[in-house]
This record gives sequence, structure tokens and C-alpha cells, in this order.
Amino acid sequence: MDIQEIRNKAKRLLESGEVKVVVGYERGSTESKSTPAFIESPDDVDRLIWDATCVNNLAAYAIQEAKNGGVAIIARDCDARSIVMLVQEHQLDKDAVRVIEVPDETQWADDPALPESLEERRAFWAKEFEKCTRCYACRQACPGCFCNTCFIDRIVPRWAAKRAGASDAWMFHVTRAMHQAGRCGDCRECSRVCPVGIPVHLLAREIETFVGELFDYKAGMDMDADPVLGTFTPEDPDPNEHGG
Amino acid sequence: MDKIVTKDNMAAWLRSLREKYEMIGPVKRPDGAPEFRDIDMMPPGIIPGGIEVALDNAAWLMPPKDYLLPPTETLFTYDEKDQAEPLKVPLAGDKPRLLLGLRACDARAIRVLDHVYLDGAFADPYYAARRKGMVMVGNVCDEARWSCFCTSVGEPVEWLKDLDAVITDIGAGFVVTANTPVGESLLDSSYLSDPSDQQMNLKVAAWDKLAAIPKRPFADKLAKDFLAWDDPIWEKYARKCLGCGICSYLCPSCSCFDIQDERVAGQIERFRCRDTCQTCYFTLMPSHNPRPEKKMRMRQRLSHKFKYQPEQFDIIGCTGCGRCVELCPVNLDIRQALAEVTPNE
Amino acid sequence: MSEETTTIEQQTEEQKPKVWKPRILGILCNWCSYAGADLAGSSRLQYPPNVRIIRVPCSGRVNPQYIFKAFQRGFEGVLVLGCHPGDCHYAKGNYYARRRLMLLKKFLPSLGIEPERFHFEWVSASEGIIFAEVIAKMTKKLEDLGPFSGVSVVQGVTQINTDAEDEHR
Amino acid sequence: MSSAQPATIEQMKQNPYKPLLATIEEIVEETWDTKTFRAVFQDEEMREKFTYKPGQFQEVSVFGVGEATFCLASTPTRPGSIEFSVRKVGSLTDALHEMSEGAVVGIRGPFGNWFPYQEWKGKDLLFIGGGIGMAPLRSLLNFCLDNRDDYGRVDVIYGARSSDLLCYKTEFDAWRNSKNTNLFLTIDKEEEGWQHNVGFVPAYLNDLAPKPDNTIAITCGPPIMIKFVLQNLATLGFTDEQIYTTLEMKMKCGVGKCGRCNIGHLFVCVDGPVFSYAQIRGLPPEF
Repeated sequence: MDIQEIRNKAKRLLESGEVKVVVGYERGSTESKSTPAFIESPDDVDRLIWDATCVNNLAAYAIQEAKNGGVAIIARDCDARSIVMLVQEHQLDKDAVRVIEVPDETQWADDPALPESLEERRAFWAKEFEKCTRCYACRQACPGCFCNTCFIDRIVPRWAAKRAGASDAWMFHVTRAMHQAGRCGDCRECSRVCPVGIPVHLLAREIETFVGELFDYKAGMDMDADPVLGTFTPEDPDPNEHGG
Repeated sequence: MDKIVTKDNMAAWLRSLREKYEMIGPVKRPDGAPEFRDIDMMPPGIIPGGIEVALDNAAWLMPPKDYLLPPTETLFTYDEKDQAEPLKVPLAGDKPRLLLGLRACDARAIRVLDHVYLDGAFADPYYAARRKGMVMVGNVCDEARWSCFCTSVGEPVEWLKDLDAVITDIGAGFVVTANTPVGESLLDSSYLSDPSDQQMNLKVAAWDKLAAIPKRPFADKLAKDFLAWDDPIWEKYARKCLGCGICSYLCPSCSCFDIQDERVAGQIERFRCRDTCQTCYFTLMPSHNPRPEKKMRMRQRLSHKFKYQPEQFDIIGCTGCGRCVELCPVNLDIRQALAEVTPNE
Repeated sequence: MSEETTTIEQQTEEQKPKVWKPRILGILCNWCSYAGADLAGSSRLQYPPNVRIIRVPCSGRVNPQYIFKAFQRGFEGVLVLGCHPGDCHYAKGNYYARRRLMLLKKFLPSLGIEPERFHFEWVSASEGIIFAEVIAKMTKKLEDLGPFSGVSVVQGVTQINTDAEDEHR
Repeated sequence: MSSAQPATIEQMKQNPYKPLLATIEEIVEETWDTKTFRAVFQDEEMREKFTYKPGQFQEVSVFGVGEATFCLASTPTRPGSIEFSVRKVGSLTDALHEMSEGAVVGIRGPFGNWFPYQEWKGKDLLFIGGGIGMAPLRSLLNFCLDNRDDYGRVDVIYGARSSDLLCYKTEFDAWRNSKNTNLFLTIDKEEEGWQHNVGFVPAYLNDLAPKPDNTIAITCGPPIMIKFVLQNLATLGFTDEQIYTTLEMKMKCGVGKCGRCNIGHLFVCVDGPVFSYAQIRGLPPEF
């Protein structure tokens, strides 16, 4: 996509007063990095860039920025799904947010495959979570993690200790993934930001697959749809039909 | 004292040191990223290679602080049923540790940790037990990564002198320089010999190269009072901060911790674990929170390193290792923030 | 009633030291399943005593993290019982629960946990017999699966002691 | 503050994270949400050796729940036990409130600095306390009353929202009856049978208009009260050097390691909790 097109769109949105800020990418502190840019003046749109270094899901800033007025966000397909999801979850006013769509040209790395046997899978995750530093960057970068107080930060009850090690980290990651059910647009920010390389996004991806199979639902596709676990039909799959 | 060890003898020499020390060094993970770990834990076959590959200037992902301050550490256990002595404090291992592959910035970070944990009316006994008898062997970086800025916050060549011994790669072999009697004892080995003048010249050249890493534009500002409290840059940079703890958890000199109790399998354990000033929970009290906003927490982290620690210990807390620069998910580069901040007049 | 089941008295006197029994956490809706369990007890129906019961106001109150926590702390199985669809005391709590828990059950194998370790079903206040059967059936399944090695086993080293017994005294 | 350390407690020096075990001997219900605990060390030698100075604090453990910071509300002039007052505000204080006499707690301390009472000999003292904020003042007040001849006139202004929220009621008479000592009580709103002043502490301070000459003012209470007390003291002519307070920050280690309680380059656990207003003025506004 031509960068000039993005800049023009940003300029129009700012000039018309439709939005107060455009969240996009600008050159980072080195050629190989971009960094989020908050463009508030039409004169600054030339700072915006669009290239292979633009990898962040900027929807992570949507709630923060919408507080100060209208916000436009440069978004790939998966990022736009996050924004739709936030509207569905009543975290964002749909009139307060605009999306400047960009094509998804991200060079996704190959995902590690989950092992076949259950025992190996358990060991796979234990080994991954053993590395976890509990920095919570996965949560902080995730647009779906909008809770004011994360369950893991609660003191009463304490769901997991802050200690290092696979067990408490398992509790954190698995619960966080489940909380993302019907919210994950597969932007893979959680895995990208992880400083120790845990493929966190695989958890949410598994869940989204099952959400699709069970409820014929895909996260962040329809602003007017109810969140998948916030609704039901009497005809939903039932444990008795599936042998409990 | 300087000695030379050939590339062929290097592995044998290091292996001989393992008889006396528990050896920790940078090894490459299967995915290629280097990290600090206990070399004893590696399968025996790959020890020589494991050591060799990591003696270059890769920014080890995990800082060496893990071996002085484990990510989680038991302070004591409490057994309600034991009437006589319910409180038990775990004892540190008795085999001395040798940290291998420390860079100048790592050495500096340990100096900072020493101040925090050993200075003042109360020394930290858990840290002190690990630190005591610990042998530190480092190496001279062959080049700066894009994220490094050690020369901007001090003199890395001087920092190397905190180490017991320093290894300099001179191509055909390694010059090993002992700075302390312990370091000299390491060099007392048949695998090492006296270096030639030419070899010594190569070593000096490598050290000079380290000292000549260009300084960043903010370096001149690092006088004591250069971080203005109400500077708008705090807001500007905090805006893109995600509020995760990567910068502090992977910082070699960040050492703040939390203390928690946990009851597992009927036993009570009090442990401490890493914590970060970048979350609102760090200072949250029932009555109020002194640092409720991201910008305050970012100001705290930089001020702690560049203002408060210089006032407390006469040492800049940042070592310029660049981990926070390299690993920040939003490329919040503290070097830019430091360059932009207005000095207090 | 299967052959394996015993009364509590028999178990404590004869079998407990010898036979491994899976530990089950049962999360029961107050209005139907808990009453069903009560009925099973007062009717002196025999079912294995290895289930620890938590009473909740509605199966809709069951957050999936309760189930994860139970597995993290070493329970071999988790059971959620609620009112039959249409019979919820709060009209539709069990419908919400059904979505969540169906999803959870499908997700467990992705984590390497056998789906049989989690069971949920509808049990009304009058279904004391069904309650006893559910427990017996699940116990049998878990016995076949064998002990649960936990969620943090890396290279054969268990990182945390299982303390399901202790936590839920 | 004063330069001399309190008598060294070897055990704390060896391992400041290892609590000393103590038994709760007495629990006084001060208000509906505040209790004062009197604890006695299990180690008999420690009962004698444990000394501290007014203003210092300790970390109290409920094993299995955690630890919290409380100022020592008792005075070292009455050795053998220590006292601390606890308002129910969270999980740890809840656990303490559920304890009964005979329960075991852990004590780490004494930590922090103390009121420079040595330098105040011969001066008049003005205590201004609000609610549970009276706890650190009580330690110093009882200390001074036990060394009554060292100090001049002692005035105590103590207020709370209502009469049932005043702590240490059983000691009021002892304070009033001490030589050259006055107790001025105040509550926010009129109550039946209340014999004393009605009004906020800062306003009452203005009404009483104490003279600043040769006087030290020590204040502790809710932040909003302290704010106006400081303003009014300034109006009355008190200099920043004549005013002292104690600051509260979240703490974990208590010995300057965990990095949590800093205000600028000072750690409240090591450089505080006692600060003169002159010192506070030089600190970043982050507490």
C-alpha cells in the first residue's frame, strides 16, 4: 500500500476534526524498527511510515486514545478485528474510532506444532512456561486484555503466586487465553513481544478454532454481534449430546 | 598479569576450572539466542562448543543477575507443627561459583547490585552468601550492538577491572588478564603461557576499541540533576509505553523485589520474587497510590538509575547494556528520551 | 452402582492406605445438583468419597479459571453440575455456563489434559441416583487414566507438590 | 536525624528478613475497625534486648498470609512487650484482626529513623494527631511523659471524625494528669454528651493558636488533615524546621533493598519514616 495514501487519509481525518489523533507507525530508533506514532496535527502526517517493520497491533492504544476524543488507527485485518471486538465489548464507542486499513503483509514466522500425544503437549507447555519471566508483556500488548484489574494481580483471592516456574505461569497463560475466547483476532502480538519466545498465541488460536466449531463464531467480525460467551441459544451444543 | 591460551586449549582450560567451581556462562539456546546458564546443566558432550560459541559479543538475553538474585528465592519456610524451630532459612550451596563471559556492562551491573544489597545498616544475607567467593571472569566486547551505549554512561574499560579475570579474543588465541589474586590463581594452569609483545599489543588494541565506542548525544548531560520533574517528555514517551515489565525484568541492574507468602502442601513458604516499578501495584497502598500514572512510573525508572542511585551510591545505575532498548515491544528507546529531556537549570 | 464403590466407613477402615483414589473437585449448583448430592447422601446411596464439593449459587457462576486452578493444584478430575437447561433458578445461568464449559472441555487437550478429566452434566434436586452414578462413573474413568502428573512437569521433574487434599480440607 | 543507632539486634543484622517470633498477649479494640496488639517475644532474652526509639517501625508477619508495616505505638521506656495499632484495610490486617490472644506473629525490626527527641530536650512539644495517625505520636508522647523533666510544656491536639473513632481512650487521663500537659480533643460533628471541642483538627489548632517559640510540632494523620495543619502551623509562625511528621509508603523489605518506598533518592524505610517539614519540602511530590 502506498504510504502517501495512508498519510492523505490521516490528514483528512485530522483536518476535518473527525479525529483528534491518528495512531500509526513512524521510524524507530534504528532502521530495523518502527515505533508507534501519535499524530495530532495534519502537518505531522509525513512522519507516518508503512513497511515491513510496522508490526505492532496499534489497537492496544484504542481505549487510551479514545478517552481524549476521536481516534483513527492504522490497522491490518487482524488489528481491525481487535477494534471491532472492543466495540462489541463496550470498551470503545464506535463513533469515536476510525480505522485506516492497511493490507496484512506481515512475514509471519512458522508456528511450532503442538505435539501429538497429550503427555507431550503437557510437557511442551510446561517447558515453555518454565521460561516465563512474568513480565506480562503479552497481556499488556493484547487489545483483548482490557480488564482494569487482571485476575493475576488480585491479592484476594490470589490465583497464582508471582513466583517464577511453570506452574504459576501456566495458571496465568491458560486463564488469560480462556478469557480471550471470542476476542482474539490472531494478531500474534503476545508471541511477538515475549522476550523469551513463548508461542503464547497458540493457546488463543486453539480456542478460537473451537469457538468457530462450536458456535460458528469468528472474533471481531461484526460490531453488532454479542460477544460469543456473553450470549447463548437454547440449541447450543450440549454435554449430553457429546457424551459429557 | 597476562597469559595467553590458544583456541585449542581454551575448552580444556575452562573444563579444568569446573573441577573447583560451579560454572555459569553464556551458552547458545537451541533457537540460537544466547543466555546465561549453569554450564554443568548442559549435556557433557556440548560443553566445549557451548562455551566457545558464546564468547563473542552477543547481548545475552538473560542478565547474570539471575545467579545473584534468583527470579524467585525462598527466604524461609514456616512449619506450624514444629514447636521448637518453626522457621527455617535455606542455606546457600557451598561450591563457589564462577561467572564466565561477563561483559563490561555486566560487571558494572554487579557493582550496582553490590551497592544496593550490601551497603547500609543491613546487608542482604542471601545475596551476600552468593556474592562471597563468587569468581567473575569477563570478556572484551569485539563490537557494539545497535542498542549498546556503555561508553555514554561511563568507562567500560574501567568496569572490566572489577572482574577477577578478563578474556580478550585476539584472533589466534585469547589473552587472559588477571586483576585479582583469585584471577591469578585461575591462570595458574599448564594450558596457559606467557604472551608475546605482539599478542599484548593486540589485547591493548581490543581494549582501546571498546573505549572508543562513540558516545550518544545525551552523554554530556549526565550530571546529577538533569531529569526535570515536570518535563513533558515523560508524558510523551509514556504514551506509547505498554506498561509491561520487560525493561526491568531483563535489566542487569534492576533488582526490586516483592515478598509473598504461599501455602503449598501444608507448608508455608515466604519467598521473594522480581517485581517492577512499571506496574501500578508496585506502590499501591490501601489509602492511595503515589504513582498512579504510566508517566510517573517511567520517570521513576529513569530517575532511579540516572538521578537517585548517583545520589545514593555515586554511581549511575544504568550500564548501557541495551537490553531494554532492544527488547522493548514498542521501541521506546530510553536513549532518545534521555537526549530529549530538559536539564534542570 | 459399580463394584468399585464403597461406603465411607469401609474405605477408611479397609482400603484407604492401599488403594489410590483420584481426587475430584465437584463444583455444584446450589439449587439442583447440590440438593441432588444431599439426596444421595440422605438416601444412603453409595458413591466414592473422593470428591470435594464446592457449592456455588449457579453453574453460571463457574469461571473456567476455577477449573484451571484445580488442575494446577493437582486434582485428577473436575466436575461441574448444574440445573437442566430451562430449569435455572436464575433463568439462564446454565446456558451461559454451557457455552463456556463446552469450550473449556474442547480446549483441555490442547493443553495436554485428557478431556475425561473434566466432566459437566445436568443433575436436578431429585436425581440423587444420577448424582451417585456420575461420581462413580467419573471415578472409574479417572482410575483408568491414572494419576495426574500436573501441569508443570518438565523433563520428568515435578515442579510443585500436589496439594489438592490440603487446600480443600 | 540522630546519629547513634539503637542497640544492635544481632539477629536482625544477620538476617533482616527472618522474623522474631512473638505471642499476642493482649488485644484492645480501639474502634470498630482498629485494634491495638501487645506482643511479647517468645525468646526471653529478646524481650530484654529488643529496644527501639519512638518513630521507628516494624514489619509484622502473619505466616501464610504475609507481612505489613506498622509503627511501634509503644514506648521503649516500658520494656518487655511492644504494641502496634492495626486498622482493617486489607488481607493482612484482616488476618491480624481475626487473631486472638495467644496467636503467634513474626516481628522484624526495629527499622527506620526516629524522632530526634534528644535534640528537643528543654523544648515545648505540640502533638497534633488525627485518627489512627495518633499511633506514632503515642510512642513519642508516652516516651516524653516518662522522661517528663526533659521537656517543657506538652500540648496534645487529637481529633477524629467521631468520638468512637478516637484511639487510646484509656490513656487520656494519664496524659491529662501529667505535669504541665494538656489534652485537647475534637470531633468533626456535634454528639450528645461530648464535652470537648467540635470541629476539624486544623481549625481547632487555629483556635488554640499555640506559640511557636521554642516549640516543636509533631503531626500525623490523614493526608488532608496534615496538609491543612502544615498550612496553619506556618500561619502561626512555625518554621519548616520546627515541624515533624511521619510518612507512609508501601514497603516490603523494610531495609532499603526492595526498592518500593522511595521518594526521590530517599527510602522511607531507611531515611524515614520521620521527616521534618523542611526535608519534605525538598522531596519530589510523589508520596
